[in-house]
Amino acid sequence: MTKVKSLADLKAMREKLQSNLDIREKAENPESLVQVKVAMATCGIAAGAKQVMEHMMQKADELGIAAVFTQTGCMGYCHAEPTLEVRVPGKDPIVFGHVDNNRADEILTKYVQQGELVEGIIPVNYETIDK
Amino acid sequence: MAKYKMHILICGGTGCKSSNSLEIIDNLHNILAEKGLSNDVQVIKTGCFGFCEKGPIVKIMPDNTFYTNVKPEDARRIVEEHIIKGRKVPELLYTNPENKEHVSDSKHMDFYKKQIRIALRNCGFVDPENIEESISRGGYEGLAKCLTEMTPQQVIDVMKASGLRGRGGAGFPTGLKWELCAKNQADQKYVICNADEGDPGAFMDRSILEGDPNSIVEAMAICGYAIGATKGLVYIRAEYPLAIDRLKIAINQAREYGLLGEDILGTGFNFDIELRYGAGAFVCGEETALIHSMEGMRGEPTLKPPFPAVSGYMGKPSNVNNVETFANVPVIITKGAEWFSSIGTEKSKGTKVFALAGQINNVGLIEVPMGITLREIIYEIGGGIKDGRQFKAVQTGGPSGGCLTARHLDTAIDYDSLVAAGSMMGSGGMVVMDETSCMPAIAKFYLEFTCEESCGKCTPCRVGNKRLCELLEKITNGTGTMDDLNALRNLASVIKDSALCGLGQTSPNPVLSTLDNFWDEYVEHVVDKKCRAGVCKKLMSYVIDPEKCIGCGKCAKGCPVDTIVRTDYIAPGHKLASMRIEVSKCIKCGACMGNCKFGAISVK
Amino acid sequence: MANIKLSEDKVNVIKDICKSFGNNSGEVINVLHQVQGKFGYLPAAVQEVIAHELNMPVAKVYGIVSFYSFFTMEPKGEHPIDICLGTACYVRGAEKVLDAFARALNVEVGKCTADGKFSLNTLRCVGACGLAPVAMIGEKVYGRLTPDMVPGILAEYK
Amino acid sequence: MINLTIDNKPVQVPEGTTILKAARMAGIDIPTLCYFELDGMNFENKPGGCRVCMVEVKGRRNLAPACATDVMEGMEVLTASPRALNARKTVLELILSDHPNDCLQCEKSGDCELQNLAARMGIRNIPFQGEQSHYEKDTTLSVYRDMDKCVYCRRCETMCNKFQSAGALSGVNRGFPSVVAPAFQQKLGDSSCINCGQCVQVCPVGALTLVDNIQNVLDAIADPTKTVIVQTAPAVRVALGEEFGMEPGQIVTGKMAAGLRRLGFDRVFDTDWSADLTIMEEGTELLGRLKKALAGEEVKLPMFTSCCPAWVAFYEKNFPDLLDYPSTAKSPQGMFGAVAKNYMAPKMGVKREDMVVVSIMPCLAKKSELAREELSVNGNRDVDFSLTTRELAHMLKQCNIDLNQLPEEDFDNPLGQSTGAAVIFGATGGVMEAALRTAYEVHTGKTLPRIDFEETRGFQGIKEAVIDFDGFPLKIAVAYSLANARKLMEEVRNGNPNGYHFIEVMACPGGCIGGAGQPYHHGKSDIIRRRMEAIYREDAGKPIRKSHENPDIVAIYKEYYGEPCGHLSHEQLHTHYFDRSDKLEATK
Repeated sequence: MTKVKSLADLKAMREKLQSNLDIREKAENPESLVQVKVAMATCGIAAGAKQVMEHMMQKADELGIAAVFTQTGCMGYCHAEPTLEVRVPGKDPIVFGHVDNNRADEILTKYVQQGELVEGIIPVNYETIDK
Repeated sequence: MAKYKMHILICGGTGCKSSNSLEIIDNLHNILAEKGLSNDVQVIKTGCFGFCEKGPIVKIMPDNTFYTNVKPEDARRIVEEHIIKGRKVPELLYTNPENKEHVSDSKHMDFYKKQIRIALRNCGFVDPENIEESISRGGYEGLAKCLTEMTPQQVIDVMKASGLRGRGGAGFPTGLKWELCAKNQADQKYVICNADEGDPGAFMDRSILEGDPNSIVEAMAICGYAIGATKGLVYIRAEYPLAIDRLKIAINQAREYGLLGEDILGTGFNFDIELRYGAGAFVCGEETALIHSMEGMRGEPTLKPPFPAVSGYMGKPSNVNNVETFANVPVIITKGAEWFSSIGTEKSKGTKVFALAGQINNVGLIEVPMGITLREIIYEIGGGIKDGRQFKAVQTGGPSGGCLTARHLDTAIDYDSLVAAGSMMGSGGMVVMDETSCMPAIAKFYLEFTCEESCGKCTPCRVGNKRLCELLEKITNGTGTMDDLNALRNLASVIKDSALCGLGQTSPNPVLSTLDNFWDEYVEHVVDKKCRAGVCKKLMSYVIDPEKCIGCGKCAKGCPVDTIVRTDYIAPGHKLASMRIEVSKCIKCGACMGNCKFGAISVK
Repeated sequence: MANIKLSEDKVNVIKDICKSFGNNSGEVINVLHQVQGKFGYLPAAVQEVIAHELNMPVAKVYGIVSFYSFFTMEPKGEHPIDICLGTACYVRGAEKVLDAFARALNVEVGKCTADGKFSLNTLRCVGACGLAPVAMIGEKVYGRLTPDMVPGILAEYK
Repeated sequence: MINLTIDNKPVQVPEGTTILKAARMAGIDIPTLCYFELDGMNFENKPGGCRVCMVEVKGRRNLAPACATDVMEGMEVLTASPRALNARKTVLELILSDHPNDCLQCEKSGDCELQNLAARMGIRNIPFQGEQSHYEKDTTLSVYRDMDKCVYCRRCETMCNKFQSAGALSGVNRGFPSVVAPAFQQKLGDSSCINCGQCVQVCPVGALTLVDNIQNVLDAIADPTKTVIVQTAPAVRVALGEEFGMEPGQIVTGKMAAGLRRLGFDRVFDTDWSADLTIMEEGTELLGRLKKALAGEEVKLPMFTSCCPAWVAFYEKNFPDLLDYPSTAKSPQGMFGAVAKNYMAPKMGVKREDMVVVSIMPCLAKKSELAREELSVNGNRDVDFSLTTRELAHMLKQCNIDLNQLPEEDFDNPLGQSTGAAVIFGATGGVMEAALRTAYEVHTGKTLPRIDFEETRGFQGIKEAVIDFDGFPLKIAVAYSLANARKLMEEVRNGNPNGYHFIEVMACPGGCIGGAGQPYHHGKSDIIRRRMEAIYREDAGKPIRKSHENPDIVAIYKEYYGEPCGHLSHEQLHTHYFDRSDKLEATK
């Protein structure tokens, strides 16, 4: 790994990483660029997030959806664990709560493939400090 | 297959359901079918929006229109006007209480600003095990800015100007703390991160470490630069294995990227971080106790002065901040003190993360600006009280805090107002209670915790809290007297006044605040021998209403002590004789009540 | 003074752990963590070896072990059951769940069942307050518990 | 200088003074309980835990502990405001609520700091009822533990670890069940305890007390078949008077002898006599080792003194690899016992089994020392019972004997006559000085130019000096407190880089004068200082001040032992040491 040597280096790195994300988002075929973030803090894992994520990755494979799955930290919705956020390019990200295997399947087959919302949506109710 | 063009989202949270949100859904379905739009518009029930006061809530996507107080009969207008004609229904729009203007787009509605995520800015956004995701969101730019553009004193000045105060509880100004440590010359200094979150019912720090460990690594390095330390130590609960793993990964990745270790960012600044493990002692949240524990001793607090800034870990100047405090640091550097201090109240700047728990609908982790009211948190973020019950109290500050009542709901929350109200900010536990919570029993719960966690070093905490606990035991089992209530108050005040450390001095707060705010309930326990919440077993009995009992005998079968017998009374309309509980043998487990399908058993 | 009777393998494991911390008495808490991680608990003989290796009084080691609730001198059951009694769990009825476990296993809190299968303990907040009340059996977390779920859960382990 | 007011009285004190000390300078006595300091003797216990000394400082949110709060310019302190008094009283009531209510039977009654505090604060009832701590009673041959009475002041723990580095005691558990105990709450006798008894000396209450042997001695005296003889250690005579209201530092040698006689002892002898004997043996041993060393022979140096039984127990437990270094000479108590039962008994026509030897010691460790196997013959101990200074005082009082009213009497002979060199055994550095006086003259054949070795005197924890032995530079060190001794032992283990030849070690503060069997000094270090002054006063007043000039010593060598370190003295006056360290013994 090359070390970051200066502030300029760091900023360049940030821009490059961000543009990678942009390319993903602006790509032609939205289904191949679906991003799923699974809340994997203790709470989420205890509620089964890991197992749901594995199941969902497998299901996405079966359905031919080349989604990118990442783990992330606590989203704050402890009452609705396991929770995950689905970002379909061109649309606002949506957070789903109480996701079990069935709901994970639904999210992929209905929401991702057909744009149909499924139950379990958690309205995001906070502001971020991003520009 | 249907490809919907529009979605109507309807809140299916408890609050909205109770105000007929399900009926709205039915109506919408019917009207859409009637108009032949069922394949174009999807109606979907969602989780709670948190804004139950204005429920039911209906949101139209993709234009983000947000309707409040929607009634079932409004369904037709929403479909006919908004869906078909594309015209918003003004009467249903949210009205800004300040300028009375309608706000149509939920992105501009101020209740969405109830929460601002600063400390939690990356939690739920980044993969905590991948430093690149942090960097892509501006991670380590604060550190880079400090190292390349600022002197240590300038860093301290920014921290001072930001008004950030310690988030661990007491609220000491962070910039000032750094400055005190920076002033002391020594061959070695330490930056210590207190991640020994021990407050039962609080998990803010754990969430930050699990969700965004890089911000802590970055902040500690910034602190090291500011105070002149090259070593950082994180004192973390061994009970947090996931947080430990992720922090270790972050530290290793930061080293690989040259953001930690020798010659950081090519500036010649060295800083590295090691972990030390807590072993289950709440008192180790106190900084002197924490330091002793890190040194391999019993975690007993010592008197201050000397402060850690003068003589801390291994006798060297040390700066101790907690996780959430550190999490604020990098953004303060990148966005500036002015930005940060524009949020919050005059004396408490920025935001506070709370672990919202208890009898509330939306249990979760929230981050709110200082100055928000309890009402806003409970009813506009927390989704109100569970099962539509009545709010009774909210406990903040954990075992060091107090119970506040409905009277405090509109208090603007900051360090000083909470202390004035008899509680404290604490590390951020916020437990909401309804009428099923008994306040003397809650006070006893906290005192039992303090007794178990007291280090035992000083008399007021070691013996005093034990005696407080015993007095509360007397009161909750019905043998207390009015004299006991007076003794309770005097003893609690003496402990507060004379205990050695912060834990001891604040340990009577749950007692004092409940005595102040729920005096009647204490008196009921000692004079009337009644527990209105039905919590104190000795003060209640289960009774079977012979008129309602059909004599099925299920209660008797499930009774662990065989104390339910059949009487010879057959109520009119019933075929079997009713059952009766022999009070003397009853252990009040409540199993019978759970087994009765006819509502014949109640608590008296 | 007591002579320590412990198998050579075990003594060597402890010695290696101590050595990995430079036999530094300031690292005793880290050493205890690792040793407990290996053996599950810290019986007296183990503490004697640690004291000897770190060159510190065994009374001090015991003073530390008895201070921190994470350290235990009691062996745990095959399936250690920990009931969270953090505030969030408490106000959502954790005590009743605890009673239900104690009754179902006929065991006191802090003790092991006669067959060594289960031990019942309480702890303060596992940080899964959203799932309150919560219990842990081994590594597995059970959330949103009610007393009537207890027999079913125990049946999984019988 | 800092200006402040205490109870509205202006006070000026140096910076760094605590409120407690500033108040005492101003004549205001704030009560304390856990706080304990031996000024200049390297002992401080200031956990700030008991909260008895809480005072109100204007402008502060909480009360402040006077013992641990430094004065500040302009401070206004109220030591007896209603708030401070209420807190102090409540704290005291809390302590008493977890303390047995058995003052009448308690060994500490009358000398208990808690009892005094309760009396002073006018405690008439205890408003708090609740659980009380219960622990099994535990005893060694020296120390009795009743931890139900512990107030968790931690003095014993500090003493055991910081001062003695014995490491037998630690704070264990937390919260209400906190207590000071050995590892695993095992018996003290199974721990690394060395029975120095300093925990007893500093315990403010009756949690740690001595093992009382008064009745054993009264029974022996009452038994007509027994001949009971008594020996009294050097440090006893400068402290016993305190128990009878005399000023500290009063020398009561003659009155003590008279008192012992009144108690019915058949012979009243003096351990000082056997201290002179010890010097002969130990001094000779030292010279022997030095001679061998000078001749290039392999020999263990430095030589350590071996008079202090706590010290002996300490190196047996902690330095089993260095057992060859200490002198093999028995302690004066041990030598006296050997002489009494081997030489004196036949001389008096008494069978060994019918002679009972009692020692009066400033020490608790002596009670354990006398049970060492090497100090008995066929199960019959050389010394049967050891009483402390405090026990002797109690015994006298029980028998209606007031020391003040007694005439001065002499010891019996021949085991009663002693020199100035013997009496200084009672103070740190004394054994060294006594040995130097004799060794110098024996070695050089010249008379000492000066008798007083100032370099071995005083309260410094470790004293070092080079003594000119007629051209040979003798390197010596003197230490009290076993933590100091540990430092020296570790040096020796590392090859003795300072080249010491001879090291004296005493366990207790200031030596035996600060022993655990002495009257409780309650942290008033001035008492120990005055005892030391008395010791040197007694020495200076003696006609003979060198052990080898004691005519009775000269006589017994002529008559019985032949020569120092000769065959018979090796048999009777020397001992050997055992490895009593913890063993790591793995099973397969």
